[in-house]
Amino acid sequence: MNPYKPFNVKIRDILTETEDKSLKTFTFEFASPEDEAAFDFTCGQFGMLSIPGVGEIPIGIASSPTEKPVVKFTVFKTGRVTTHLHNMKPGDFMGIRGPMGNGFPMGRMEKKNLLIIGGGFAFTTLRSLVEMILQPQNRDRFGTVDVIYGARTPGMLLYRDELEAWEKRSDINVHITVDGTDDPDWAYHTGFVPMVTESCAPKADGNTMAIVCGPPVMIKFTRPVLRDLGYGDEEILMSLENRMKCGIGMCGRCNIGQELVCGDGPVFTLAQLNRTPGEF
Amino acid sequence: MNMIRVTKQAVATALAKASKSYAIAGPVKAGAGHEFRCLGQGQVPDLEYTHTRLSPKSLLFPQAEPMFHFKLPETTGEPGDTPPAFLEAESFKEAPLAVVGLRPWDARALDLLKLNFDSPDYTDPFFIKRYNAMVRVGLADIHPDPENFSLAAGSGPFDEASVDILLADAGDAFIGKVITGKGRDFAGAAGFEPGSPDDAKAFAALKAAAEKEADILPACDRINDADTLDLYHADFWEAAAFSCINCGACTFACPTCWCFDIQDEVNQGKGVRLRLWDSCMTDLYSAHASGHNPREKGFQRFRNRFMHKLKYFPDKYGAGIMCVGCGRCITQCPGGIDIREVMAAMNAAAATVQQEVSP
Amino acid sequence: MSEFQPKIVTFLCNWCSYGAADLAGVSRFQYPPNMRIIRIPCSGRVSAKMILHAIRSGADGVWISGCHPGDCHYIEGNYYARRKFYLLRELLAHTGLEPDRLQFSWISSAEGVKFAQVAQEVIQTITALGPAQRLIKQMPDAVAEVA
Amino acid sequence: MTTATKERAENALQEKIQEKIRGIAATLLENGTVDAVIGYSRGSLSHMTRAIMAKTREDAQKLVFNSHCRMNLAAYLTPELMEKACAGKDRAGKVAVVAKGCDSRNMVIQIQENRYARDQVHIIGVPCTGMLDKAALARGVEQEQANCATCIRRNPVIHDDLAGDPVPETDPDKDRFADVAKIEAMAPPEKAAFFDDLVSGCTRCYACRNACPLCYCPTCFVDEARPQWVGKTVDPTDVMTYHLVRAFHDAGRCTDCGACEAACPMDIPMRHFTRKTIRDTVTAFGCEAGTDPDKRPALDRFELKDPEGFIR
Repeated sequence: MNPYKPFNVKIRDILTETEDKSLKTFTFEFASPEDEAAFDFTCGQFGMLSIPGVGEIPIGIASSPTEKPVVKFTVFKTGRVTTHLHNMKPGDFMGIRGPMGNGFPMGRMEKKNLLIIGGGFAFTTLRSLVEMILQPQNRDRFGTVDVIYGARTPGMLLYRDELEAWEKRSDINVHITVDGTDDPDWAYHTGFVPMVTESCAPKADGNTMAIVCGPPVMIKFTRPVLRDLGYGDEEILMSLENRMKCGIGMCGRCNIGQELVCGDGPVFTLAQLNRTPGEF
Repeated sequence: MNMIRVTKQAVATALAKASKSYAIAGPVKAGAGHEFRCLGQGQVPDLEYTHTRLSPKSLLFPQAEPMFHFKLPETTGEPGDTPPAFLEAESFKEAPLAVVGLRPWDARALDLLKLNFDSPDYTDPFFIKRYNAMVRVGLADIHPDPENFSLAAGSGPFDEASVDILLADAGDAFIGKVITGKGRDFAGAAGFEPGSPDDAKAFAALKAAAEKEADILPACDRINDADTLDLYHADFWEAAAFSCINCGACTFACPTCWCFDIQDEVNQGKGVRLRLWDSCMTDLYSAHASGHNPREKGFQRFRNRFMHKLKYFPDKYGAGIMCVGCGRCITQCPGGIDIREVMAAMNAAAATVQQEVSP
Repeated sequence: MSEFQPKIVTFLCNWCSYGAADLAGVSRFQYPPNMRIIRIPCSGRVSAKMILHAIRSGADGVWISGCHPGDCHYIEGNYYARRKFYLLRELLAHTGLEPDRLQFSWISSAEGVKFAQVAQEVIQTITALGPAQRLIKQMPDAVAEVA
Repeated sequence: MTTATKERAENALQEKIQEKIRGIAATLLENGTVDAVIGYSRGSLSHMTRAIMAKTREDAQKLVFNSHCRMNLAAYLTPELMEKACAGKDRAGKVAVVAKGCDSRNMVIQIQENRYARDQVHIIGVPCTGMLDKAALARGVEQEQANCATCIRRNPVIHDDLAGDPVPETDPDKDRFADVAKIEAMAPPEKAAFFDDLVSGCTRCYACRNACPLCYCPTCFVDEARPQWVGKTVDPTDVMTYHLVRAFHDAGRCTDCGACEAACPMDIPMRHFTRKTIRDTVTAFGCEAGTDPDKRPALDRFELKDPEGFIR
């Protein structure tokens, strides 16, 4: 088996998520049922979006395993591959490799209350997690669920329809915030994620896990807030990214000390990361 | 049959005989030095060589390797219009490759590389097929280079652990030991003569002399027990790295460096995805698409390279350091960086911290 | 050889030579269709990497044309270009490329006739050289043989 | 003089220079004229030196000068270094640099190109009688580097201190470009074969680029991805394209310091590329890179009468 060879996929649907059109969600379907079965993923894993002749990029899986047979990725337009991808259209073919990475530690998270904190477009794998949890067959496996999600402006929020749907439910507390807005009717929070976390997040009770995904600066300022709320380093999960090429632990470049983001991560506990040089 | 013997004049005939069942590779003159190459019919390796500039890792892990081919739609030449055909790279012949003249430490390096390319989760098919098909006819080094510290790095001029046969230059003949079954098969195919008890004695004497000559410095005994972060935050890194120009000479010459890049190349609708050697010394290596780079500065990349070899790797695999002491990086570094001195500095830093901790 | 149709990548400056090509077209002056024209702001904009990229991708020749000396829209861009192309052409010839694969000209926007004429000459010269052999990228299509 | 006595004389000269460098460096550091001194120090191998940044009087005693100072220390004068040198001080950084004749020419160009200001560097000039060729030493032969044999500026062009008496310059009428002429006499296929063979051992480690004080583009053309100008493989065309564009990028700027060749782990004599552009710059434009602080580099100026016989 050649682990570098992608599965053939077709773009079924493309949804522009943000008003600046820099983020789009791509829905893929597999060309063959064998590939579809082989792409057996859990929340928090990622895949390599592979465009022959252009290149490959690692992107977190935005859909929940419960949404199979399709798989979704939300992609920010920034480099060569993402720019090419943004110009593709439904019906186009390309490749996907994966799933890769450890994903969220479901075993440890079960029966626990969850505090999910996301900022910007790093929210994608958290969407996968929330979507999975909210399925009727899964909801009872977890305690309370609090979601704090921030974007720069209302127009930069991802998954708006879903956020609205989550808002209406009683089994999940959603705290949406934006850095700033001139919309006088804005009904949610304004301010950075760490501030909202300080005021809205439940205190640690020994039975809650915090899951944090976001840009480095958000992570930096959220860490002390969580500590003040009483969360231990073992109770904080973080999903990281680093430049990578192979995704299967061989090309070397995504290392943080001896840990590889692609294989040992991308999800780490803060306690694990504290033992590394923190090069991410 | 444990000891073998082949006179120097008979080497060519023996290899010609062996080439009926084996492809042969070995050191040959290339440019101003020597390199390992697959040999053509009748070509004989230069067993008088001292070292090759590039390591023999390219026999398992070539600098550029096509991983698969694809075709782009002819009409537009743009990806996306039709399902891309991901074609397997042409499968290479799996005839056993006998590498004749492999130095013992370079052989050990191949085993260290395997730790990366054959993990519990994934196997790299390109590397592992070649690895399994390789017979290693080692050549002990009776006069190791002054920069060679393989004995200190867990191998040595007569290390038998990673070769199938180990030959040594005894003047007009090579005498040697058959170490594995693979080696016995090759010795049979090449028609090596059995050696005498005197040969065994001579072999042992050569070994003793070479190991005495070999530099046993540097010590790195304290690095193992040191805390990763103490070493990482030690204050010598910036000064030690000052002369480093962050080129890739050391990583390309290194027999144990395995990092690679993946690149696509397309021409007239035909494409190939390639794996290429890469170097952790370049800033592009770790730069995110956003522009953020966790190892933005040259000394951080320098530190990562040595921490990887001397701390991260030993901690992760428990197989010693990721260095076999060949000395290539020392002789080839344009900035005069010497890994032995970096090891010593790390060891000293470890000692300082340990002293501070224990009263 | 007579059937060989060279591919020529042509860089034309926006202010003069591109206008000349336009004028040649409007005036219906005939010249063979071997050229792929790329409009550039100034002949000084063309760098060595662009020329070599064209050749490595299969161009049999590269033709660069700008304003006459003294007529550069940017006052002196073509003077710098002249020095640069002199050195580049010399260097490439020194390392074994036929120097005539690189063609240079000054053509003003009024010189539609000259454009068609020079185009003819450029194509003839490069056709005579035959298909490019040097500095062309070959696809790695076989596995590096190790066994 | 016999070779042996000449060598001894040179060694004695270099020792004197070394003492002077140490003295100047110590003074500059002590009286606060500079934040750091960049110089050569002993390497672990006898035929190598290592760049160091001396910051104290004790560090200054580690500075050496001998026939193995092949690196061009101007390559270390990066904006980051300037910034770091003055960390914690409320003024721009100032560093002293040990510079041979060729190195000083590179600094002239770096200053012309606004890499740093003249008053940010204190140049400890070194009159130089040539470096020993590293590749030859590996074969056990002591021989001058090829670029030193055709050197036109053994004494620094610009300097603030001079660590020794000026040495006589070489004969200006000497045929400096015999090497270029030899290749020019070849037929085109021979030229192609010569250069193909020349770079055949290249691994694209970029030691030549990184050792060069003039290769300081924030993103080198080989690393550009949109578009990608050149493949990243060691395919002959990719390798040749790299060397051609690198050499061309240094056209009119290259001072033939030889740092690229000295840095090459495969001992590729890649100066054969730059030698051609140096010769052409001299013959066609009358420019010697970095020999006159008031003259811009050759490709940064022009004359109305520049050659144009090749233009239709």
